[in-house]
Amino acid sequence: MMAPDRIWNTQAQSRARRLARAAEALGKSGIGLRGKQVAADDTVKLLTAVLECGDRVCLEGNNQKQADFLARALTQLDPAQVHDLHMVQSVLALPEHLDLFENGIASKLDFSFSGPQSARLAKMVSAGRIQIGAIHTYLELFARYFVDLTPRISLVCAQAADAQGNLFTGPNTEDTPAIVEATAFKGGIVIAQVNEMLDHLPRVDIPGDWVNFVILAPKPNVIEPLFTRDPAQISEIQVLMAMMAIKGLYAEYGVQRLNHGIGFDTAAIELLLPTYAESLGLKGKICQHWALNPHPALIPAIEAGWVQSIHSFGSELGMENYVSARSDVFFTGADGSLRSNRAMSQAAGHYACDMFIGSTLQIDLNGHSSTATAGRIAGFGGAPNMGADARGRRHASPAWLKAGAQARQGRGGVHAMPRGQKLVVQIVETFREHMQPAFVETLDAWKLAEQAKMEIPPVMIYGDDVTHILTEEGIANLLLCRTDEEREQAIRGVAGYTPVGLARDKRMVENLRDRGIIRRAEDLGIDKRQATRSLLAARNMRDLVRASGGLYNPPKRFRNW
Amino acid sequence: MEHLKFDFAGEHAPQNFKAILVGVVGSGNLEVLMEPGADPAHCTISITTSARGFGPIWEAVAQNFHSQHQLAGVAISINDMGATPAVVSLRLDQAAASLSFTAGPAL
Amino acid sequence: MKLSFSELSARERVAHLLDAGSFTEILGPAERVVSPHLAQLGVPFSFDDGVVIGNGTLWGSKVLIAAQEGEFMGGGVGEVHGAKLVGILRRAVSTRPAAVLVLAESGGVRLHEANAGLIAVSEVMRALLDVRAAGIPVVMLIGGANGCFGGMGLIARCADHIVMSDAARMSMSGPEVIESSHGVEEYDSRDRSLVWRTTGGKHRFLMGDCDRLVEDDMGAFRAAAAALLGDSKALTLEGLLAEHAMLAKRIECFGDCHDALEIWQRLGVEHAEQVTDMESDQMQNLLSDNAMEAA
Amino acid sequence: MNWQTLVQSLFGDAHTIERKGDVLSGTAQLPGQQGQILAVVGTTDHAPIGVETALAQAKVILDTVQKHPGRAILLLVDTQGQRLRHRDELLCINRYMAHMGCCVDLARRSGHRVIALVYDQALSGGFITSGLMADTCHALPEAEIRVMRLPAMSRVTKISEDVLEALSLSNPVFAPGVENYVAMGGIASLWRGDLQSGLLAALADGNITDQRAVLGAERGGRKLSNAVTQRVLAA
Repeated sequence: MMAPDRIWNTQAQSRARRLARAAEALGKSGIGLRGKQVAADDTVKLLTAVLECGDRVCLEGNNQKQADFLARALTQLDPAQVHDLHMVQSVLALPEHLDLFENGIASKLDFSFSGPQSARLAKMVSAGRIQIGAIHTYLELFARYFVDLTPRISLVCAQAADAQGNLFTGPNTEDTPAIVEATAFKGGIVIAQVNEMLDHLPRVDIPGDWVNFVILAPKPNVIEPLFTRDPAQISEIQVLMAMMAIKGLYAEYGVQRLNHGIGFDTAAIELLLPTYAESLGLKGKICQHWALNPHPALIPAIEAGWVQSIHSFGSELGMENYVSARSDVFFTGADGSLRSNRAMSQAAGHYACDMFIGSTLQIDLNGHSSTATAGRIAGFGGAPNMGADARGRRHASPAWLKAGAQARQGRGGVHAMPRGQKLVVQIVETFREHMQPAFVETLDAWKLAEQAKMEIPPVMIYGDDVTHILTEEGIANLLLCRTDEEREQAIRGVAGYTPVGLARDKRMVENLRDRGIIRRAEDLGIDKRQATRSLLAARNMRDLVRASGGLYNPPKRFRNW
Repeated sequence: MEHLKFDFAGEHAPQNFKAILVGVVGSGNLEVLMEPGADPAHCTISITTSARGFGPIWEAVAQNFHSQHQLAGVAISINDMGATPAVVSLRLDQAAASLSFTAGPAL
Repeated sequence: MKLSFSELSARERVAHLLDAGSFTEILGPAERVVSPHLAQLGVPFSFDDGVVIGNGTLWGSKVLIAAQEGEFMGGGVGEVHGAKLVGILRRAVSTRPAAVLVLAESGGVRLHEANAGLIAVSEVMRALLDVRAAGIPVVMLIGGANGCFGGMGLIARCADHIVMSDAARMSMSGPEVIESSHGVEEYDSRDRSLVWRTTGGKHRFLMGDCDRLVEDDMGAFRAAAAALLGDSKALTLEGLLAEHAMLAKRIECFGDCHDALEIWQRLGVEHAEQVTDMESDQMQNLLSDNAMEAA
Repeated sequence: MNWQTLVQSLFGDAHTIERKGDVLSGTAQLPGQQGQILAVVGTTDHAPIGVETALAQAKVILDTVQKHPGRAILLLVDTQGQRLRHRDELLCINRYMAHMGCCVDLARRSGHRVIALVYDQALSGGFITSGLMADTCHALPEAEIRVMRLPAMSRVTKISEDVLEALSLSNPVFAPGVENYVAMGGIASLWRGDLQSGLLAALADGNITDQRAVLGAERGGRKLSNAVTQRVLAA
């Protein structure tokens, strides 16, 4: 039976109350509210007026752009008035993101990635200053914005706004649409910081009636060039591994649709497309469609006509003019600039790509891999979305079908049904810096789970999703392994001189090699002595600028000429 | 810093060669000096490395190199600044590749 | 096919700079003339102590050559390294080559043997000036990614000629050192563009601190070095008085500038803001003959 | 020792040495050598050597060469090294300092005896193109000569201070200290007590070639330098 006096629009009423409080508070300041625009000096006043204790707040912390001004303002609230906020945000990048908890303003956190703040986060968790709900993948967190983690207040970041509150996010749209949509349509309040107020926006990325307040920030928002890899730092070993990837995987499976990780290993692959891959006659046969940020390292391949389309999670500083001038390849607005969208690109990477290839810090004997290390709670961002077989996928492609066939070959029962599989490749040197082995008996993730009292160890890519492990010693094709023992020896067989690698069963490894489960450079017909940096289509940042015809404008920290 | 020395009995003696140097003693890199050795039937590998405690790995790398090339009458000296085994193997192979044999394995 | 100077090791640079096969090394790695000090400090030595010296020919002319390895100890000058440089320079006085070519890539004095390095740098300077006094040109070729700093920056400016690429830098103190002593506002060492604008080949070329600006290409360095063979500039009172007047005028004209860009503008470079992205061949005729006068 | 005390004990009142900024310059009458005049140039107050300081010193030397052929020159060294400023780098400070070094060299080659004295401290770059370019360089026993202090060196080289400290007792090659520079031949002698006799002895030594590596070998502080150079010459 329905209670007769139940009120069904409490959220809308709450929003109305909060907006009324804001109007009153800002009215008293003498500057007031001009349309939706709030003076920067009144930000703390505005936040105090609209927030209530225990609110779920989404503070736009992206992989790249940061609502840094709003983050700072939030830390200035009086914890006696506003406390126990529940923060939901994809990335904890700024010190302010944690100051909130230290200051007693927030107490609970749901997030995806905390790269630069991971050590401090771990300390604060063990000191009981932060209660973590869960660590998500990006797509998973966005999904929960629409289920049970819907923000009451969202603090977002855009390039420009007009008087109506329409937002122009510029090339770095990133998370903004997902956040605003979840908030605006569920009784929430959206506050945006912008770098400029314009009469006419170049384009509208977020409609004004989804936005409640706009603040012109005193300084442009913080944004990091996270995907720029200086080719000067690519080693000969990485060139060798890139050659093996191209010949042993890309060509082998005919991979046309893919996502790359952000390390130097994959940058090396990008830079070998117009040289080594071209020499193998692979142009047009691989690497035409990408879910990828505008990686500067891909410029030579794009210029050489390798790439048909790239959809991006976010942009990359310095790539603005280049992207605009290559609108056949990138997704751009009528204004010419990139339209990125992290949620859409994560979905694209998960469902529409045949391969993910990226690096990791540790791989165990089951092929589970993780970047988690003791003393740091970092999360994985989007890698698990890319690096997981899309179980819901139903369309076929040659690469997907071939991987699926290898996994199912000779198996009956439930595995007899024809089905494809995503290629999920971990590319690692057997030793990282300071001779840290990439192959381990036990992932540090277990220790971290114990330290931080997590319910499950933080695994980036589960072993049963990993199809290949590529090291300088060779490629292990886990699709072809039929027993746990084979799988273990296949992994040991490419683990080089790490303790895991040295403990291999040599006879069994040779047997796996005979069966093509392990393939060495020489098995692929690759002469290691050819693996020199001269194969790279660009050997430094300046070469990338040259390749772009001067359109790429790298940030000054990369301009060593 | 650590000094290591390995000695293997080998089969293939390169013909009258002069000292060969490959690589550079830089961070994560090493230099490999290959010279005619005193013992015509052996290959020695002497290593000075900045990193301590990796003896077993060096031994495995050296052994692997030797089992592939079976050099004799060769003295190899290495100065290492924290190179990974992959880089060490690469430099050893590069040095061996510049040897010539009148009879012996095709490298 | 172009061959990047900065990508190569010192030994490879020597091989590609000189006539093919003409190089004979002196105190090569097999002689093991190494630093005894590094081992004491637990640091591996290098068989050539980070500098390759010897003789060879360039376009058929006899030359002496020295090349520093920037990857080993940052090209730092230690006791043996410095003594090898002194030796090759003194050898020039007796053997009279068409030039001594110094491929400098160094952060200056090697800290691990700092006292010896400091004295050695001055010994190299004196030996170099002896070579000049003997009428033999000393040509500095600066193209390595680590640049030419500290004591080597001083040595470079004692030579007859300097050839640089715009990938290279030449100066005295590293930007990190300046930043750590006077703060990031004084000199932001992470702003590579600023660092290169301040000390890189282009600025040095526009100011006349290097004589030739070439591409980061062995062939270009080789051609530039060859063109300078036998071109000795005697160090005279008149010469130093002129140098002195020029240096004083430089302070007068540019001493109040805070950025290379201002200097280039004052020198009358059109579109000075585009200079950093220019290729070396576009740089050759940017200045009028009396640019400094005009400034 | 401050420069006034130094100058007083070297020349009494028979000098015109003045300080302008950090730069000292003037002339002095040699003790006991009736009529013989010495040009004096140097720095004080641990001067950082910037473009102006280098140029001012070079000017004194050039003037001496131009107007007073043969007049001996005394360089007084007290410097914290090169000036660490962006502006100096922009102006190519190494060219200014090298110019100073070349002027000293020219003076020597033109028949001027050039003697240097480290009377307070001498650090890295500032020292190379002044004191170390003289015919001979001397020091007061209480002077300090170094490139870098051990704690800083420990940070840069990542070698523990204890190790550096212990090694510095047996090896003069890296640790600060005027004795180390004597042992390595970089400092020809220490002037103790009667400074005038130190100066006169230095001026009387007629050798104009660079003997520091030989001296370093003889004194045992720098065993390899001269031997290596000789091997290059003999090759």
